[in-house]
Amino acid sequence: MIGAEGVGWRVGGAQILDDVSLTVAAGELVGIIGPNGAGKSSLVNILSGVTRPSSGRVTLDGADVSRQSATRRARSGLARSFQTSALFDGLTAGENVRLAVQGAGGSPLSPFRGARSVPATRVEELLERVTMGGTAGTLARDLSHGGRRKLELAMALAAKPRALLLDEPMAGVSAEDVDGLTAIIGEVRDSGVAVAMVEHHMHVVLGLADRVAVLHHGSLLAVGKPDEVTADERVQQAYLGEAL
Amino acid sequence: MSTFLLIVVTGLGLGALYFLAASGLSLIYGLMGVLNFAHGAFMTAGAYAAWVTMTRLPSSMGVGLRLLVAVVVALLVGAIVGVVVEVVLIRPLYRHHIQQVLVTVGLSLAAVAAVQGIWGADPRAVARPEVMTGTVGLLGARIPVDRFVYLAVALALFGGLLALLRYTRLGLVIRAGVENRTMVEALGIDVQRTFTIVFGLGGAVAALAGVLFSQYAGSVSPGQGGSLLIYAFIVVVIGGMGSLTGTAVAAFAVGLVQQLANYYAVSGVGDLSVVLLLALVLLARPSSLKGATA
Amino acid sequence: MSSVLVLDDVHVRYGGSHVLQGVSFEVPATGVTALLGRNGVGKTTTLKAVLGLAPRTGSVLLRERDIVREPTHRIVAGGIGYVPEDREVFGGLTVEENLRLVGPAEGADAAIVRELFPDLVQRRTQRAGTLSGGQQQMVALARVLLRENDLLLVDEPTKGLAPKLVTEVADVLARVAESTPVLLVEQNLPLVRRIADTVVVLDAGRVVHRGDARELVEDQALTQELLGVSMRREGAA
Amino acid sequence: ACGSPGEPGAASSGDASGSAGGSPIEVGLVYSKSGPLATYGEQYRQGFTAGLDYATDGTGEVNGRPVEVTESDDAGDPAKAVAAATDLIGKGTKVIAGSTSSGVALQVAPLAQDNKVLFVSGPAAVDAVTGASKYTFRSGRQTYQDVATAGTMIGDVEGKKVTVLAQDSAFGKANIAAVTSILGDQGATVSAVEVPAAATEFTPFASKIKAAKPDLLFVAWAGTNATQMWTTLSQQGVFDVTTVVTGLDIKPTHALFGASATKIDFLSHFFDGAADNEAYQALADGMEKEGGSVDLFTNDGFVAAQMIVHALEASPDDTDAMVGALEGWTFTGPKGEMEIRAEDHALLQPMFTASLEKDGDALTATPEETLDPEQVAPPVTPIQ
Amino acid sequence: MTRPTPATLLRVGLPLLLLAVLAYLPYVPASIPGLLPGRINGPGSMQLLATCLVFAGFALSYDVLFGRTGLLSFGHALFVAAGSYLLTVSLSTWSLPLPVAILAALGGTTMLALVVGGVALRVGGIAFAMVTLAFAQAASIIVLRDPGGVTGGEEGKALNRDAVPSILVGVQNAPYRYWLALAFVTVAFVLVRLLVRSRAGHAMAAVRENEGRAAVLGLTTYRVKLLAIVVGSFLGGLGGVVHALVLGGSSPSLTSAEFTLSLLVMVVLGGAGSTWGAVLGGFLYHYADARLVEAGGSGVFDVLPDTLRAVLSQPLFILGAFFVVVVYFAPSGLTGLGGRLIRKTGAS
Ligand SMILES: Nc1ncnc2c1ncn2[C@@H]1O[C@H](COP(=O)(O)OP(=O)(O)OP(=O)(O)O)[C@@H](O)[C@H]1O
Ligand SMILES: Nc1ncnc2c1ncn2[C@@H]1O[C@H](COP(=O)(O)OP(=O)(O)OP(=O)(O)O)[C@@H](O)[C@H]1O
Ligand SMILES: [Mg+2]
Ligand SMILES: [Mg+2]
Repeated sequence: MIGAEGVGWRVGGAQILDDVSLTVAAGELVGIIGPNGAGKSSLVNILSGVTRPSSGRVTLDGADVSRQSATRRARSGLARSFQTSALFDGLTAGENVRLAVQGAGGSPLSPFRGARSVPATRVEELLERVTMGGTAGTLARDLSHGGRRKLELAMALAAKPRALLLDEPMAGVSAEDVDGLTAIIGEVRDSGVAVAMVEHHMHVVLGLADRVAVLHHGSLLAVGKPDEVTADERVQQAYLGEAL
Repeated sequence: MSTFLLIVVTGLGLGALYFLAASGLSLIYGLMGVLNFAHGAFMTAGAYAAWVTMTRLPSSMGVGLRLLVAVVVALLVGAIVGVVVEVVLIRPLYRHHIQQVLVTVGLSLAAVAAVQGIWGADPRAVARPEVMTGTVGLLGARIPVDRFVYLAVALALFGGLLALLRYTRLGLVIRAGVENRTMVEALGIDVQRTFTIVFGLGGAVAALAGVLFSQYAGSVSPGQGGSLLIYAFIVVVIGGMGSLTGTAVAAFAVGLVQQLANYYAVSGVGDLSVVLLLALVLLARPSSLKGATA
Repeated sequence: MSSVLVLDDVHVRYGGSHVLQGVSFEVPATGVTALLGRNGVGKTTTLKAVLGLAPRTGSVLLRERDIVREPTHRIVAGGIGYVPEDREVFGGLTVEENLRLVGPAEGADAAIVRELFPDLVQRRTQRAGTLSGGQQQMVALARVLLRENDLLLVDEPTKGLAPKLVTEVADVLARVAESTPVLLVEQNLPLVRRIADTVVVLDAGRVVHRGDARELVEDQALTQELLGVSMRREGAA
Repeated sequence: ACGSPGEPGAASSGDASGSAGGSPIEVGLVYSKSGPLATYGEQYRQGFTAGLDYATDGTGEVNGRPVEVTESDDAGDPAKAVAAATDLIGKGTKVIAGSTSSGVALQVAPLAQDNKVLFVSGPAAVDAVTGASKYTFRSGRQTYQDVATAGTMIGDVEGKKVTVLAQDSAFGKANIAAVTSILGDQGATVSAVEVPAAATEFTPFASKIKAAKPDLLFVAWAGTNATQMWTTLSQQGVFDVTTVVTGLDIKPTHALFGASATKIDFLSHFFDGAADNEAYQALADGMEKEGGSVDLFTNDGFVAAQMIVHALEASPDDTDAMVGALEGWTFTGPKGEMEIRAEDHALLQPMFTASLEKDGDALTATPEETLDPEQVAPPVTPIQ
Repeated sequence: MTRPTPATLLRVGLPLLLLAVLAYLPYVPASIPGLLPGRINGPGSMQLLATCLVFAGFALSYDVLFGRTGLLSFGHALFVAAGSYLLTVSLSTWSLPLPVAILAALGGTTMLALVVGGVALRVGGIAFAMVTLAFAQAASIIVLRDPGGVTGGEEGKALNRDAVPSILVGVQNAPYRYWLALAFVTVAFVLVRLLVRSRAGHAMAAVRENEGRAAVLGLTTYRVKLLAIVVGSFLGGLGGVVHALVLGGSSPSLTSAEFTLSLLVMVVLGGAGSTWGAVLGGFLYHYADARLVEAGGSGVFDVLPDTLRAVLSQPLFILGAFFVVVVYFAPSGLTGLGGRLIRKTGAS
């Protein structure tokens, strides 16, 4: 569904990513883990089109989309969330979601279609799905940190994407909500979406992922079933330590 | 050959004036992210302060001496105006960049009108010492001496400002404060005072530019600062928004292009050519303009 | 046992919303005090209220001195170190410049930083904005460790850190707490159990529980009630 | 001019101006009280007051009815002038004077024509006001007369090289066109150096002029950067190679010529000491009363008042009668003998040449020659 | 269809009521001394109100860029001037009939917006502002140079009276020009309202808030911004056309940097990103500009010391200072302030 083929990225003389190949199939969830600075977000950026790789290609449905803009890719069904929430701060949570729906649907810029052609029920439903029901009228900038994370996820889901890239969706989410969000992401995967998720909460990754990819210094250290990967000594050494 | 030399030297002199006008602007923009539309008013304030000082001083004093005193007074006035504007108008709006720009817009409108109300719309002649009006013969060209003065002042200013930013803690604090003022405070540093200093400095530099420009023009008028401001803006943009070195390079480039175009192309193409230069830079290297937002 | 920080009936209002509704608690002069609660209950706001970054009323005593009326920079200079929730490093400055802002990188504290975050030393000249999320978190931590403090306010320091680093950060905090009291906001209960001595739990802008850290974390019914979780599952990770 | 009931814009009742004897005659002055031309405007206004006093023998009345002058500020902005004129005309004013700036004159003139109102343009020099419409007159000189005056300064023009240094604007272009047509027709080779009005550096232009070595350099410049231009011309030695002519502006600007002041030959429309007759004396006395002194545009105000009083004497409210009275009228203004040419309402008037002389720190204008109206009369541009 | 709620009634009814009142003004012979010159339906007042309305429309058009999309453009004057000059020049120099001239003016302005916008949008933020300023400056230089004698240089260009319907000419016809201006504002108001509530309008808000994020959602930000510029410029150009008709000509002050700045002032004065704000800001700005000139000359300041009086009699000083005060104390503009007051009194 979505994949990287031999992707490399150099910036300012440093090789951030080196020959990374990873494909996520429809209905599959791949967890991407690795130490801080390993290049996980960079990979997500390249897959979503926010940055251009210096070598290799990105494919979507088998087609080479390396030269397509982030906008184009989003329109073809690729959604993502950001590690540090990137929201429309001056708009309400509801409007944020509505824009996300609109961006993915047809004629997103039409001056002839009312913004409310996105039904309010759909907006409310999406917010409720991330346990944010009733906040549709709150300005995004006034949400608490966790609220922002959840909104970020709702926006990614709003597009009814076929492929979803999540960059640390659980960071800062209170322990209470982690389970709920985990379940949502699982449902999304089960509905046939290809999901790649960067996450440091190991229990989330282990509970959800069909496969886990470990990035280390910009290269893939290991890819495989969760238990295989966690058993890998190199992974324990580089990443897990004695986890809390 | 002699004409070419003349055109080049006067072009450099013009560039020096542009740099003087733009450096204060670039300083404040680069460090505080405030595009100061009142910069023209600061220049006008400096020019009028100097003019008033020179007319008040006894004419028994030599013109040169009166000018020196006037420059000192203008620098003080510029610094005070800068500080007052920062403390009273800019500081309370520090979370709102656009509002800060807007306040300076309002200020620039009001200031020009105020000067016009007090001293009238007509230009007033300023006294100039012999040095500033004379010429020297160089390879057959009659080169006005004042251009060398502007060049010297511009170079000295450039060096001084660069050193301030590169080698002082003040420079560091300012750069951090521009990005995230709250966090700098949360690190225990008094940002406000730093910003006030920057504005005062910007005001003083603007006033200096104002005095020198009024010497150059031979008169002061309410709109004088504003007329120079457009060029200062263009120079700051071409120079990469807030980079001092870029500003210097751009200032001299704009001065030279304008002069050369005015002589070698059709008369009057020079001013348009500056706008053209901006468009060219923009089309060729748009990324260079996004520049120092940080 | 004396308290380094005492909050008494602190209120914070943002426009129409009353975010803190009379928060009172004390931070003992030693060890780690954990401030817990669900998303949006006002944990960050509490820290900001102490620092003067949020509009507050009530009384905040730092070493018996009321600081409610002081400007932020003076409060901080008076001995509080702050690691904000969103890292807030200066993206346009290099790593070194970020650290130099606080003071010269020398002395014993500098050694801790070097030992703890060797990566940063290596990336001295990189612009902090291009650091990875975890690397930025390290800069934010290192920034406060470079100076003597009476109290550290640390807001979710392990958010986005790799598991291995989480352990390391926990160790650092524990070590720091030996000499400097720490008020820590954290979602990671195992970590709280490991390093915190006391806990304060907030809900809807009020303190709903105060007590010993271990007692709370191990009382599954109580954590379930106050925080909506218990530690069984995390323990498995 | 009031509509039937229910028509938009109609007054409800009895608001229409009655023309009973003794009620005041309204005259509107739309001029620059503020804005860049405020000084010109003030001179004009003072001159007008003096002129009204003179023309009505101190009574301020025409045929027993007081003349009531309503002043409006246009701040030099045509839009404001149009608004002010509309307001005045709407209130029944039949005579409008003023227009310090050419832009204002050109936009108020059509308004006067549309509404059949007498319009006496003021200091605005643009040639196009002459012959603009049946209802438009002027009380000052026009560009053509300036240029023709300059032409007289090099004696026989035939075969001479003339260069015009002008602003790259309508004002400059008009001057270039005038020089080309007047002096070119007399056999001179005319070339032009056009400079952006906002130019800051004049060396390239001075170099070009010096290289061309013309017999006459005609400078048409109005603006705040004049001093810089004169300094540069002087520095580059332009005065050493040619005769430099320009128009003499108002007194406060004399200092702006800097060191070049005494080297320039001036043409002048009017200045303190340009002429001497009864009207001039009346103007000088009037100006003293107003706390000013005789200067360039005081004449235009004075003459405007003379013309308006003459028109009102013919009829206080029939504009066509006013026009009829003014067409072909000859009279004595502060400058001397004037004639309103019937065909196009050009104001034929004497012109002057002058020089500036240093008098301690100050500069005073000294008359050189007075030119007959015919010598500088513009060609007829009949009203369509 | 659902039954209209009181809120919608208020939202639709109030503007309609206001429109009706404004449309009826030319039949009101009463006078409001001090506020308007002479009676309300007198030519002076009508002309003043008409110009104020045109300015309200200008502000509306600029708000599409600034308030709605977050584009700080300093070149908007260019498009207003283009509309105005294209009309006067088509009528007099090219002798086109009025409808064709209007189409030419609007078409020309839109084309210009596409080109200028297309180039300037290669950069963002303050650089965008400066680039648009440079374009406007170039246009200003060109207009002042009077190429081929078509623009009339600094003297401006009077409207060819024979080419426009006689109902728009002449002082007594001021009410018709007033209605024309009112029609223009109404059209602009409705268009902007529709735009804002459309998907495109929402996308504009997204770009204003967080451009990078909008791109990843599948919104082509370049196109969104270009659309804003084109729509804003079209309305601005239309305003230019109406301005020329109402004032009987084009003047180069429309191309000046001051005019562009004043557009910004109007929008912020009323409240950026609010239709009513723009309308109010534009209207008040011109009203104050026009009336303060009168106040300065009328001697109301005579009691003050000389210097102060000289300063206060400058309309721009008062406007500038007032603007600073508004930005300072009511950052969301006069409408925002009004809203806040209403909420406050409602709450207490
Ligand atoms: N523009 C840049 N210039 C230099 N180095 C860069 C740049 N952008 C990213 N890097 C470096 O690339 C590496 C990978 O960054 P990335 O954000 O992908 O890490 P990550 O795996 O997501 O880490 P984390 O888990 O901490 O978020 C980091 O070491 C970072 O410093
Ligand atoms: N500037 C603000 N204006 C209005 N409301 C705000 C503002 N900042 C925070 N809030 C609200 O105050 C409440 C508390 O926010 P705070 O950030 O303190 O929560 P928190 O406990 O730190 O949550 P999290 O675990 O998600 O970080 C939230 O409901 C939030 O929406
Ligand atoms: Mg990352
Ligand atoms: Mg928080």
